[in-house]
Amino acid sequence: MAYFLELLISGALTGLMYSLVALGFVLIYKSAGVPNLAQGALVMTAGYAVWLVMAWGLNVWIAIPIAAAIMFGFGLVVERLLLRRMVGQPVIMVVMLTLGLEILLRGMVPGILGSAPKPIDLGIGFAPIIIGDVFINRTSLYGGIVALALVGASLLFFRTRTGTKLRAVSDDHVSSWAVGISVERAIGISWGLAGIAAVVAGALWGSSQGVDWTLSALLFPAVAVVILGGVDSVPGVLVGGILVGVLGTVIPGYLDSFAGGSTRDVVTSLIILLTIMVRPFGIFGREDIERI
Amino acid sequence: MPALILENVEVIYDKVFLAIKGVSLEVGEGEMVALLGSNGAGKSTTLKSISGLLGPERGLVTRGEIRFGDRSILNMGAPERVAGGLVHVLEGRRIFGHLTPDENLVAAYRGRSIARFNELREQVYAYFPRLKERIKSKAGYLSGGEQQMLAIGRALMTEPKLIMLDEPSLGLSPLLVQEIFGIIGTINAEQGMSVLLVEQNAAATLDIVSRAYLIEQGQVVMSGAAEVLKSNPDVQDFYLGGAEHTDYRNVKHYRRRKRWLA
Amino acid sequence: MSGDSVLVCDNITRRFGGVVALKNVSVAVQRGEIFGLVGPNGSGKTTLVNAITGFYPPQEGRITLDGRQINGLKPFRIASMGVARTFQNVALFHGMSVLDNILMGRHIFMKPNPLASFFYPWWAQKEEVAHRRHVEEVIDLLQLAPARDEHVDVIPLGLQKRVELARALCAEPKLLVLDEPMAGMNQEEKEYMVRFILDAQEALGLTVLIIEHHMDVVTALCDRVLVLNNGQEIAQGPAREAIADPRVVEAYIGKPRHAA
Amino acid sequence: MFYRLSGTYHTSYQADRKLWKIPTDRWLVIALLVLALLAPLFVSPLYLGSYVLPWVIWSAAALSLTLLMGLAGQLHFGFAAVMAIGAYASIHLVRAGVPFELALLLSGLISAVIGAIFGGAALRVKGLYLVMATLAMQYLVDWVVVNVPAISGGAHATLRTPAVSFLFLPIESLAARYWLALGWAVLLTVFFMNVKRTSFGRALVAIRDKDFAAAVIGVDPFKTKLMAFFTSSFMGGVTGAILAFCFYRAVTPEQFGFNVSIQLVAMVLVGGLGSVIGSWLGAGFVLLAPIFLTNLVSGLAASGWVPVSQNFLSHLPLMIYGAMIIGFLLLEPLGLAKIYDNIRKYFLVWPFRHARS
Amino acid sequence: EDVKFGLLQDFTAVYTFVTGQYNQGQQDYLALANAEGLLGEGNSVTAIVRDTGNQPQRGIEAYNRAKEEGAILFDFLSTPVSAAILDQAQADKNIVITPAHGRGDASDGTVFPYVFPMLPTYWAQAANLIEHMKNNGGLEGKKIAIVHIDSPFGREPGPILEALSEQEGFEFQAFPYASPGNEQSAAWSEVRRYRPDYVLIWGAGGGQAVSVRTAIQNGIAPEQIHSVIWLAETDAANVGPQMKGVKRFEATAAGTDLPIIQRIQEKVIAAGKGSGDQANVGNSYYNLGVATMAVAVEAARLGMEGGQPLTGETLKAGFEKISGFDAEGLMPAVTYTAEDHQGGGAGRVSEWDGEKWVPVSEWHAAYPELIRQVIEESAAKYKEGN
Ligand SMILES: Nc1ncnc2c1ncn2[C@@H]1O[C@H](COP(=O)(O)OP(=O)(O)OP(=O)(O)O)[C@@H](O)[C@H]1O
Ligand SMILES: Nc1ncnc2c1ncn2[C@@H]1O[C@H](COP(=O)(O)OP(=O)(O)OP(=O)(O)O)[C@@H](O)[C@H]1O
Ligand SMILES: [Mg+2]
Ligand SMILES: [Mg+2]
Repeated sequence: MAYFLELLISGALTGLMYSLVALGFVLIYKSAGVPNLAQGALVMTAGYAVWLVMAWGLNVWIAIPIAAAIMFGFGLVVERLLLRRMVGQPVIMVVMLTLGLEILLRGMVPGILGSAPKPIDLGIGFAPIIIGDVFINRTSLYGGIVALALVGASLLFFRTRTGTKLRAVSDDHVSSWAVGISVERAIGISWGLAGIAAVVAGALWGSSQGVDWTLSALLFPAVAVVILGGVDSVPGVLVGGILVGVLGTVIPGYLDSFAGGSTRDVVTSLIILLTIMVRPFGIFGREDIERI
Repeated sequence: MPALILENVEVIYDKVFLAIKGVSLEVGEGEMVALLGSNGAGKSTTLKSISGLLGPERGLVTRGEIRFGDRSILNMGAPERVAGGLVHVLEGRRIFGHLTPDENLVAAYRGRSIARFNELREQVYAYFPRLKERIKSKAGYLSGGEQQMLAIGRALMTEPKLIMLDEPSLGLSPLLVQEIFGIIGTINAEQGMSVLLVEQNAAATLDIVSRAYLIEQGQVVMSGAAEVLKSNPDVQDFYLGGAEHTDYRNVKHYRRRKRWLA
Repeated sequence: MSGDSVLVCDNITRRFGGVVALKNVSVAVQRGEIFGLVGPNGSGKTTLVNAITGFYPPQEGRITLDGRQINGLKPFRIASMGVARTFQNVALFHGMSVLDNILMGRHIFMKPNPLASFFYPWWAQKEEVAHRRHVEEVIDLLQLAPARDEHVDVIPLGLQKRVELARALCAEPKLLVLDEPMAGMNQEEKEYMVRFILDAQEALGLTVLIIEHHMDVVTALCDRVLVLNNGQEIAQGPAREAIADPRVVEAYIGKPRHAA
Repeated sequence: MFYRLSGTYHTSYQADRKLWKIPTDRWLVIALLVLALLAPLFVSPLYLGSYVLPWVIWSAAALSLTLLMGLAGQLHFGFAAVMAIGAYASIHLVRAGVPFELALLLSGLISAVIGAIFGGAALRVKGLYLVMATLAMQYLVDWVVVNVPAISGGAHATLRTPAVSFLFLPIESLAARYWLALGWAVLLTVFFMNVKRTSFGRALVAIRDKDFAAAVIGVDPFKTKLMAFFTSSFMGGVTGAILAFCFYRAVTPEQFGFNVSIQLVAMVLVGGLGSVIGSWLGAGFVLLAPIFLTNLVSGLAASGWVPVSQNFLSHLPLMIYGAMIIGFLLLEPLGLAKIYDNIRKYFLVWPFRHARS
Repeated sequence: EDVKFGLLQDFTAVYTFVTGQYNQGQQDYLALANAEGLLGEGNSVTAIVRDTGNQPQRGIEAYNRAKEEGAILFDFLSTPVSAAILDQAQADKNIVITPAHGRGDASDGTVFPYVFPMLPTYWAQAANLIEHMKNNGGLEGKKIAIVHIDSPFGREPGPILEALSEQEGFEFQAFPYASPGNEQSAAWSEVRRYRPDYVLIWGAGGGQAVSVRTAIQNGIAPEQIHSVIWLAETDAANVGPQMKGVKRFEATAAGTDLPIIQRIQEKVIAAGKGSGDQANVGNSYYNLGVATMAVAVEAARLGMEGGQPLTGETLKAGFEKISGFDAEGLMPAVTYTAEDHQGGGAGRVSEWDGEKWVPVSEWHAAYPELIRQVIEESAAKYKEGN
């Protein structure tokens, strides 16, 4: 029972850590209508940014805001150079563009900054929080709390006027222009915000595994999170994250020793497939309105 | 003083397809002008060239000049033009389907003052009381007419000096067409807003506008006061349906050529 | 109802979530007639057509085509039973030429088969050519010959609507359903379209169900009409009589400013 | 000029539907084919073995995928998994004693069946969701291959292809392997062009463009999509087998990983969705451009011309590859096929600039 | 004569954690060899370096091209790429070295005449670590948890543990985690409840740091943790000071206090001919790279003895002449024979003391007969066609 409880808790917390990555995806999708498959690479880049700023000799807590500013700027640049020209293109083009960006970043960032894993020390420490026979990972716990806070902030953000405008942009670029919303700026802001979310994700994940290109592999669980929660739903990030984390921890926790292999990716894949078969728009996602 | 002036505007799509060639027109301040023409004549293209929305369709103004007020707007982006007081109600409504009608209005308001926003919103709901009834449902599920109202209301939220409407009566019931035309007239009269109206429904249009341009195959072929155009035999033949009642069952199979297509 | 009804809808109800888009609507379309469907926006006209063609099957009621029940069947089955339609918002295959679009109308008579496609053997060629003959006749009828090889997305909307009509005609339907075929057309274009519909009906002996907001067209074209409002019937009968009904005038037509 | 449409008339509907309507095009194709057949005689083994051969095979793969993505509009980001199924199936079949020719066919069928099952997801969703579903499929297949030693070949997860012959031609020498691959790729090319002018092909395009409009003229979306997945997976499966037997000759799971799927999509897009010539050009470009550019830069680096670190240098192909994808999408979203088409049109209408007004 | 080695490695995908430093060591050593004229008057050795991104396809292209340019020895440092080229290289009679990454059975020189694993295989590594446990705390009745990445590489030690557990009377259980290993909490919760006496971690790259961290967080003492060769200074930096006490297998000594590294500092680095970041010199993976090239250059030297031109065949002969070579203390003395291409399989265990790796056992080969038996069985299978 304690084992189950521990798996449950650590799964939920890990899931929230995934939510941090997924949040960037949703921010961009909900406000620009762009499915950003480069979010994993963005997290990696952000991790490198935090490390780089720390390498200048700055304290983590100063490094993180600086890195956030850098990544926000980077988001703006991505919009200016790439997405501005993709307005009105079919989804496959946009998907591929972000994948191209992901490949580019995965080459460029480690190519320039080095590919061996880099440390980020957040000073969280190793000692787990122990309740009874249940061990809770501190990094994940803090990550989970941060994730909750960020999701809450995002929820509030989309209630504001700017948020409404961003949602309008994701609906229809051309009519946004027609009523004077700067689609460019909206997309830029959304990428910038996703960049900030990526910094938080990059710092937390980087502190537990080191910063290297494998951070970009977080895209896969993040995709499962957004599919399950709904690609455009902020609360979906939370619920989806917890579910993906819990299922991806509890099931392997019982199955792996029998399967003789790690079943986590299988669970993640099945979550994606089943969600799409049963409820394509996820738990909270909006349906496409198609009028015949 | 004319609010909007187009001089010799030429638009090319996709680098190869010449959609309008040398269109010139004027809309005076507070004036209501119509742009008529058959399908594919280039009406929407003309409007898009004014509102700056050709980009996403790979269109480009390759020649000519567009001025609004005393400024050339050719090099401005679309949002800038809206800020300058030009707004375009797109063909086919295109409201923000996933937002509620209210949010649609919020998204379109550009200023900062909440009081002004509330004022504008009340004005829109006063023009279109039906919208107020559907305030909670997603705009994508509104009926065609309600969506058209929302599109116009949304445009009004930008506090325009000139509003361009692309086929506002498309697919609307006769009653709604009357209603919408009435409201357009009211807005023009009450607020002194200039209106550039693209329409197929020539009969109703020529009744409310003061002047009209006739565009065919990308060129302006005729223009003048509404009254004059109405009495033109060609316009009667091709746009107004000749006499009052058209006997569709007996219309000629082959018609004479349009005179202006030499 | 009369014995020779092509289409009979019996007490159709269709809801979308909380919205009742159609409520107990019944209608029978006679063979050979042009039947009009009118009503305010959002009154459920398109929904009725979608119910007939199988997109949004009614939750209650029964639809029969030539006596066979069709509600519950998939759209493509209903199509192959002889119902063809056009859409309110033009729904052409924009990646194809006009000719290919119209050829698609013959699909129900063809047997698509990957193997045959790969090798394109003589019988596949023969099939193509046979259908092509038929298509060319329709192209002639609707005067589409000059646009035959154009890409559909570069031709004007009016022409696109005509191509859509041609595509529907090629299926040799028992029942042709037209959803606002004249929306966005000016007087001249409307006249052409009416002519084409009449010619096609005459040449092919069609039964037509048409949705239209232009009252002049409706009165000229339709033998009978059904007027819907809020998903319910408010009038049915010969065209001029039905739209002169005061309830229809109030809900739909309004006080005439222009004689239609 | 000689490259002219004028003077070319079609007097029958058949002729109007010919694959190459312009005589010049016809001659061009024949010349290319002859050149391709004779390639082993005049291309050095290095170039034949490491550039031409993989190019031909990947072109076949791109053709298989573009049938699905380009014609039928069903996005697929797990096509490498489909090819993996074909590759592994063919090896195990041959090992079990099935003749190679039959094994190719069967492995194609196995891929087709499994591919179609996964294609089932496509019946509910499209666009982004289909991308995700196929991506999940890629991970699932990968997992099964890696975790079932009976499939991947024991502890080392490496399976060598047994010696085989195709219609009495031993598939051993480079030339023989090349010819087999070429034959398959040409066959697929002809298939593809034929498909485009038949009702099956039109049905695929119809489903892609407007699925509800397709349904209303009697196209069964369910069946058509499944057929698209089935055919395309069949083609992909056989191509996977050819890849294993003619190129790698030892298969490992990495050869069919997620990045390979992405590479395939890149080929299809860079070439131009749904285009035959685009598949060939795209495969060649995506495959070879990073290699040539890297070789160039490392040549420069070796001669001390550009002072870059080893680390940077080795990440260069990845950067070039990513930048290339981005560049194409931004500058010519319709791909190389469109560029080719523009050039061709330019010659067709020369000396005029525009085709219309 | 200019001898060419093809170092066609994975700099951008799964092996990035090692390739950079490893390759740097290789290149620096070759520079040293040229500076010192190790191959004799008028002879030099050049590296052809290319990234393959762990993709067999690009590996094949790079191989063919390097072969065309005259390379006779190849190091792919990538299991899939090596696997894809093995047969071709054998047919071409070109040497492929597979230090610490290739298939273990390639140690059988009778079946793989041109392949040299060169250093202890994963099997030998596992045996070495187990033997270390036996000598430091005993094995009888103990429990070992092997926590490994879920890939063929991660499953490699399985058969050895199987065989040894019978022989030594311990119990073991495998706990796989999904690749690339950035999240392993489920596996470690399970491990904690298994209450192992020793833990064997079998992964690479960032996943290793996660393993050590998560292990410690689950109350496993660092001293209990034993790692495959892929645990280095970078991982220690990632884990932090808590890593003190963790042990790993090593095939070469780490640090700069070695004559050969000193000479590289002097003649290559100081001369400005170093191929990468100076800070890496002396790191585990750097030294590993140096060792591989030291052996290869030695083989080339021996192969050219007598003045014949160096080809794959003569280079193979050169390798098989190497006897008791230890690169001046950088590695255990290795001896290659026509049968044994592993060079004896000796290694040792070292422990992280918070600053550096400190050896805690002597260079030696553990359970050599058992390892040899596994190698031969597997090689025989390969010969049959698997
Ligand atoms: N994005 C585009 N790419 C290429 N050609 C276009 C594009 N948009 C419009 N065209 C062409 O330009 C011409 C003018 O089109 P436009 O939409 O301006 O006509 P319109 O007068 O508004 O017609 P409608 O009554 O159908 O709305 C048409 O021939 C049309 O086919
Ligand atoms: N897919 C759907 N989901 C939810 N509601 C729908 C859907 N389709 C139609 N409706 C609702 O059903 C009602 C009837 O719509 P319908 O499209 O049938 O109207 P219509 O009579 O065709 O109007 P118009 O003349 O504007 O085309 C409307 O209130 C509409 O919002
Ligand atoms: Mg228009
Ligand atoms: Mg309708």
